[in-house]
Amino acid sequence: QDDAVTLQLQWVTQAQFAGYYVAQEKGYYEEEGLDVTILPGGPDIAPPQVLAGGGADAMLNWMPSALSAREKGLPVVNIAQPFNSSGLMLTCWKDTGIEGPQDFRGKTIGVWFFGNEYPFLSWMSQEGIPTDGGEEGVTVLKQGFNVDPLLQRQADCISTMTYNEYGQVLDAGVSEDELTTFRYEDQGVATLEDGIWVLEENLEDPDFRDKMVRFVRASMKGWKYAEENPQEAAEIVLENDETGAQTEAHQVRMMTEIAKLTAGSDGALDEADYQRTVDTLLAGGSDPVISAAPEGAWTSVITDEALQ
Amino acid sequence: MTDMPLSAPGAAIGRSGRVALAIRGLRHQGGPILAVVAVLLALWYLACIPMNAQQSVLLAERAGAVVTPATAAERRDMGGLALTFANPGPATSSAFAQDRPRLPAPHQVAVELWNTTIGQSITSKRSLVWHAGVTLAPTLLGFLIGSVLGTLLAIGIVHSRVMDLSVMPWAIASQTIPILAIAPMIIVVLNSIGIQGLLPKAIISAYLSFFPVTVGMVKGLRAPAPSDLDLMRTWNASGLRTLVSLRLPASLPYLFASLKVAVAASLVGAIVGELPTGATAGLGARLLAGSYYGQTVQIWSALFGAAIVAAGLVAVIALTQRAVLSRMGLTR
Amino acid sequence: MSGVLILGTWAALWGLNVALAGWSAARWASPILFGVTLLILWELVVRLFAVPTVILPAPSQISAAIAANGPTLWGDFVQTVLKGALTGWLIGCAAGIGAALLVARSDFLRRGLLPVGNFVAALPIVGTAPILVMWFGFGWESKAAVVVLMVFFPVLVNAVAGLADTDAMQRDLMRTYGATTGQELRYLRARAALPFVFNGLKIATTLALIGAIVAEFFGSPTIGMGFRISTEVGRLNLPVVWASIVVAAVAGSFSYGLIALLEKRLTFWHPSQRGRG
Amino acid sequence: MTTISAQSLDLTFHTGDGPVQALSDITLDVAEGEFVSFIGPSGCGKTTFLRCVAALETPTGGTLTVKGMTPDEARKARAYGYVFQAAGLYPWRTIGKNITLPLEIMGYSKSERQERMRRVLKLVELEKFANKYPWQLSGGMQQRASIARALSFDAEILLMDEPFGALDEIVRDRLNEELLALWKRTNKTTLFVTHSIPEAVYLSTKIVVMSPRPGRIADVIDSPLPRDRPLDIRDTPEFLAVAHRVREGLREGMEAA
Amino acid sequence: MTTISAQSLDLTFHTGDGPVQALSDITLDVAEGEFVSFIGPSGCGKTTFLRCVAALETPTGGTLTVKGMTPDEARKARAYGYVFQAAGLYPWRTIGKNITLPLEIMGYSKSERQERMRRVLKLVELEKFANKYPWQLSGGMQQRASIARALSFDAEILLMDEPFGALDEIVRDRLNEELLALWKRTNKTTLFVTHSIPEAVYLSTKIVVMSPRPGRIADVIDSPLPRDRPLDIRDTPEFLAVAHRVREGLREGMEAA
Ligand SMILES: Nc1ncnc2c1ncn2[C@@H]1O[C@H](COP(=O)(O)OP(=O)(O)OP(=O)(O)O)[C@@H](O)[C@H]1O
Ligand SMILES: Nc1ncnc2c1ncn2[C@@H]1O[C@H](COP(=O)(O)OP(=O)(O)OP(=O)(O)O)[C@@H](O)[C@H]1O
Ligand SMILES: Cc1ncc(C[n+]2csc(CCO)c2C)c(N)n1
Ligand SMILES: [Mg+2]
Ligand SMILES: [Mg+2]
Repeated sequence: QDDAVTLQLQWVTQAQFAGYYVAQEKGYYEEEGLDVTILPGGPDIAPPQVLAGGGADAMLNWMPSALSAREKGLPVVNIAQPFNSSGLMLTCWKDTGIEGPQDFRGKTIGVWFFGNEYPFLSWMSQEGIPTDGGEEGVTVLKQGFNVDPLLQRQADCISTMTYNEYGQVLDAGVSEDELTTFRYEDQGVATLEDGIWVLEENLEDPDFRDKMVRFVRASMKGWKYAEENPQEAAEIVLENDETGAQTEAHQVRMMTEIAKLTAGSDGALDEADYQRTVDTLLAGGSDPVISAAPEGAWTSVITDEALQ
Repeated sequence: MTDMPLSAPGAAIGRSGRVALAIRGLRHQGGPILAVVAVLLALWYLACIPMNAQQSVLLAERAGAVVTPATAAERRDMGGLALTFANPGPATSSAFAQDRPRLPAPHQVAVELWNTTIGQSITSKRSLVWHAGVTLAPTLLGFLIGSVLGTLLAIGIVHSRVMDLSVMPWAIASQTIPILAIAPMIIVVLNSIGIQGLLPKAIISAYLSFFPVTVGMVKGLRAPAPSDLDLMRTWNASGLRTLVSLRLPASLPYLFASLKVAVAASLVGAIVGELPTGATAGLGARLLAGSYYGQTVQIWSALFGAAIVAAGLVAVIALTQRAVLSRMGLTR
Repeated sequence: MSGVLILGTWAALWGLNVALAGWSAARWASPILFGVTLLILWELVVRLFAVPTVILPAPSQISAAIAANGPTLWGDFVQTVLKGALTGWLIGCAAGIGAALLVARSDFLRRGLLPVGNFVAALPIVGTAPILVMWFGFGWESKAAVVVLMVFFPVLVNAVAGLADTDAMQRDLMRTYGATTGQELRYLRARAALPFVFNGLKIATTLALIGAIVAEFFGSPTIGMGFRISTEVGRLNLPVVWASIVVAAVAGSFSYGLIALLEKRLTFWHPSQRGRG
Repeated sequence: MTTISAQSLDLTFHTGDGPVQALSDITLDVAEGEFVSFIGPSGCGKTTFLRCVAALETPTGGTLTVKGMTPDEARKARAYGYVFQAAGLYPWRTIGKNITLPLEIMGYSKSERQERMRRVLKLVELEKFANKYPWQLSGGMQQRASIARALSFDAEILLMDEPFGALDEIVRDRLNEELLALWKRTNKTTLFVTHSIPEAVYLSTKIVVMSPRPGRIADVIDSPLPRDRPLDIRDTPEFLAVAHRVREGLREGMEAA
Repeated sequence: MTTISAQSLDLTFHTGDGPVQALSDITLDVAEGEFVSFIGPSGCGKTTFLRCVAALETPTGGTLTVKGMTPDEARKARAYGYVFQAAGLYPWRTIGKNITLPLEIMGYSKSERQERMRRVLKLVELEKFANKYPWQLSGGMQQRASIARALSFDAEILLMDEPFGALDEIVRDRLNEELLALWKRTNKTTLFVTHSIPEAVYLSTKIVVMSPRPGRIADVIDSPLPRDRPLDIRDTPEFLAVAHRVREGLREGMEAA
């Protein structure tokens, strides 16, 4: 019987994915009889594409991106949601005078694209702010991989994750009171992040379902362990980072912040969170991410069984 | 060492003669390089001051110094040079020691290079040498595939009018496709047929390196003078013969110029290929990680590491060129 | 079965092409026919093997995307090709040729500058692009800078090889005229170098496009071919991605063709050009 | 037996600057074993005619057959040994290697190649230069090497385009004698371009005098001299008479043009 | 007045295959306005000597001065017009443009360039070929173009390396006459390499006979012929006597080697 599972991450090896690495290192997958391969992501990797190409059995993805892929004809289904709140935020220089979303008009804002622009676009269209520049709208920059645009003052605000880029801004010597931050959570436009997604057709196969049940169970065990042991989890992540570029301090802090996003989630998707995400996306007026409420985009069969 | 066989006296002279020659060559070459490098370093240090002025002044402000203009928002629209003149003290004092400089000072890069090469065991993930090794494998394989393929294509194009007319335009078109855009697709497609690891990266690197070779070799293979070709015709030499005995030797200057470009392109290809394979290790991964965390010094040292590898590869080709051409009596 | 169909189509069309080669219009008909062959095969492969669109869209889908996104693609083209690539190409080629001339004029510079130049120019784009975006901003200027760095080396290497490729008698002749270094350069070396320089320029055209597009991956405004490609890949809008790639390929082939035409006019005397229609 | 037969051959080059007629109405038969010299002012089409015979140029009119075949078929049968007007040695091969190249192409064995190479180098007095590169030789030495190369294999037809132009009188006399001996021994059909009237008369059984623009045949002289020709035959009245006729032919051709 | 003075000149080439001594102990004085011919077997160092004078080769021993300067200074003063053994035309320039090239380098005005180009092309009978490219010309025509190029500007010293080797007797005679007339008119010091004894005797005020391996001077003959030399001077006893002495010198040199 085939017990191999390949998981495609959506970014490079870091504490954002600690649960999976911990499950791997602590032998939780092995206990479930699984042979798991974790594929790191990167700026150039679209996890849905890898999934479609058969390069992975499961992927991690932000829900807006996955739902949009679903509408594009790639039937992906959420089988588990270890993150129950969003870490996405905008970080602005206080001295630009930005105090609320309406102050974004006429400003330059860095946004991640590659399928990660949807939350921002929905938010702006809910605020009624055009995103094509000019006095009344915001000028959008496709943000690279780091916080330089803010530090170099090429942008007034940039996208940051609570657990990563925000810390980098602080590390660069900026104090918190020089900054204004807008968490998507606080603005009521939060969308779900880092869910586990698989191809719909695979779910029809009972063997595959069984494999995923074991996978989710083990992964959640990993997550809970990581939440409780941030120091050790960070070390495990570091061991798995082949670039040798990460620092321990950074990963420990990231783990601590990540733990806040996974806290309280047992892996099962909360339907209310799902609905809020869909509503936010549908509210996106002129530039809709999805045009209609998706059907069958998530299932609880895996988590139901895994959590028994 | 003691029971080393006695070598003929002539051989010994030959060897020391060669060493002497090499040393002379170095001295010959060394002076100008050192002079140029010295000038560049001086310019580099100078450039650090205005380049890093924003940050220097900001740091001074945070440390409590009085700076002009007083707010970062006002300073933002000023050029680095203007800011340097407005705040000469802060700008110069901390230009060369920042954590995230826009332009790191040469010694910062050197120190980082030292720490990540000599300062690490080469099997460590923090060793640049290890990463260079990871990148070198697909580079060399890709270069091999690329130059063989490029040469074969050129041979086909020179010998077949159909290929000349139909393949060349599409070879050109293939190069205008941004590799970074299709690299992930190549990886995904290869992955789905079970090919992973070295080969996908080597293919990307071959994709970038075959073209300079094709372009150069098409020209080179057509370079023999008409009279030289006529001679072959009077002997009724076969196409293959003419290729081996005339076209290939005559194309060597073009070949080597192309190979130098191609090997550099191969390295770039291998580095690019690392990104869509998860950028787990290699110089590309280092570069990416550096830029992801805004570690300018780390980027620069990885960049220099890559350039050193490229320069080394180009130098190997230049040496081969010299050896081959002098063996063929073509150095005058 | 489908494999046979594909191979059969290939063989038939290639045969037609071979038959055409003798024909006078083959110069333009042949590449088109070859291209059509590729497209038909591509469409066949995608349809017969039901390749998912998110992996590889069919040519028919791509052309539909081109038709539907005309203004967007044109805007991207202006931003990336006309502003980024062209500016960078001009500056980079001028710098490469200029450096080669300097190097050819002075032995000191040749020995000092060439290795350093080679070194600097061998910096991989993946590393330079983020730095240049940091220095020159998110606009096309940083893309032009990336292109400059990318095209410099091939042009330099080829120009230096070309400037050295004169035969002994041609040089001796200049010496007997007591020609200055500058005159020797102008009347002999520069001319003899052209076939090589054109090699460099040809490679530079394709590199310029790649450079300008790829640099946009590392930060850009919300316009440009690289921006489009990376964004739409993320959105799994593969037909639009390929539409952009098609624009890039057409633009690249066109500029390459222009250079080749110029080459033919300026190096008609070189054996590789002589006697070819 | 006719080896080479040209019937009203025409050849016009098309240049950017208008057409240039290089050969016009050339009719000529060369029998097997003949030694034919071509003489005529610079630019009259001698080289062009030889190139047509060797299938390096395609006539624009008339017919040309070589041993009953088209020139191209004859070329494929490796009928030709050609000495070009310029030495045309490959700069990346030593003199010795340049000479063994056609032998290699024609599939001679290694030892045979070496032996032939030594022999022909000796013939042109370049034994000591087998390992030198072409550019290390003087102009005349290069030309001799290229003659050696054409003589190294057994072509049925020898085409020689001013082979001795760059040689001094003494070496030239010697090579003339050698060539004559070789020709008598092997009976190769030889087409030979020269600017020297005595040389043409001394060597040939037939002398073709050409006149320029467009290249035409002004006179064809069948030599009355015997096949055995010591060098001092050049002082005999028969010899001088032939030489005189050639000179006259040349002069007339020039004036007509 | 001595224009060129060589004192025990030596030149050894170092080849991968061991040293080759090309010139050995050459001592020679050439007065201003002299016409000196060099004659000697192929490979004896004639070209090498001319190259030394033109500062294209550096002697490994002895001294060489040109108009009291080093050869290199003289070269920079544009003292030389050099016709190489091979034509050496630039393929990217038409014949006309090849000829105006040295004029352009030396800063002649445009109209002057055109006028001189026409004049020298006429001299070598290539008026009609000004707009052709080198590869569109026959070997002899290329050689004539290169002669025209060297004559187009007013070099004080003419160096000619077998300029007439590829030309037929008639053109050659005419060019000999022209060259002699030019020399008389301009009184240019001329060094001239040839393989033709009559040519050497006809043209020169001084004939240098060289012998090979290593290149030495076998004989230096000061011509007793007057400066005015109609073509038929070649049948006078004085002429034949000089020619005989040259031939003897050559033969002895060859035997000694
Ligand atoms: N670059 C070189 N390297 C090595 N040897 C050379 C070089 N040039 C000439 N030689 C040698 O020097 C000798 C003299 O050559 P040179 O060209 O001066 O002869 P030459 O008298 O002009 O002969 P020819 O009449 O055949 O032109 C020859 O033996 C030749 O092999
Ligand atoms: N490739 C070419 N293109 C155009 N014209 C040419 C070409 N080759 C030769 N010609 C012309 O053809 C004519 C005959 O040339 P050819 O080389 O046969 O003369 P030749 O008798 O060998 O002269 P020479 O004694 O000077 O070598 C010349 O007028 C020449 O300009
Ligand atoms: C090109 C590119 N840009 C942004 C993201 C979004 N993203 C998903 S996870 C993550 C890590 C944050 O520390 C980020 C930035 C992406 N996947 N690819
Ligand atoms: Mg000829
Ligand atoms: Mg010579």
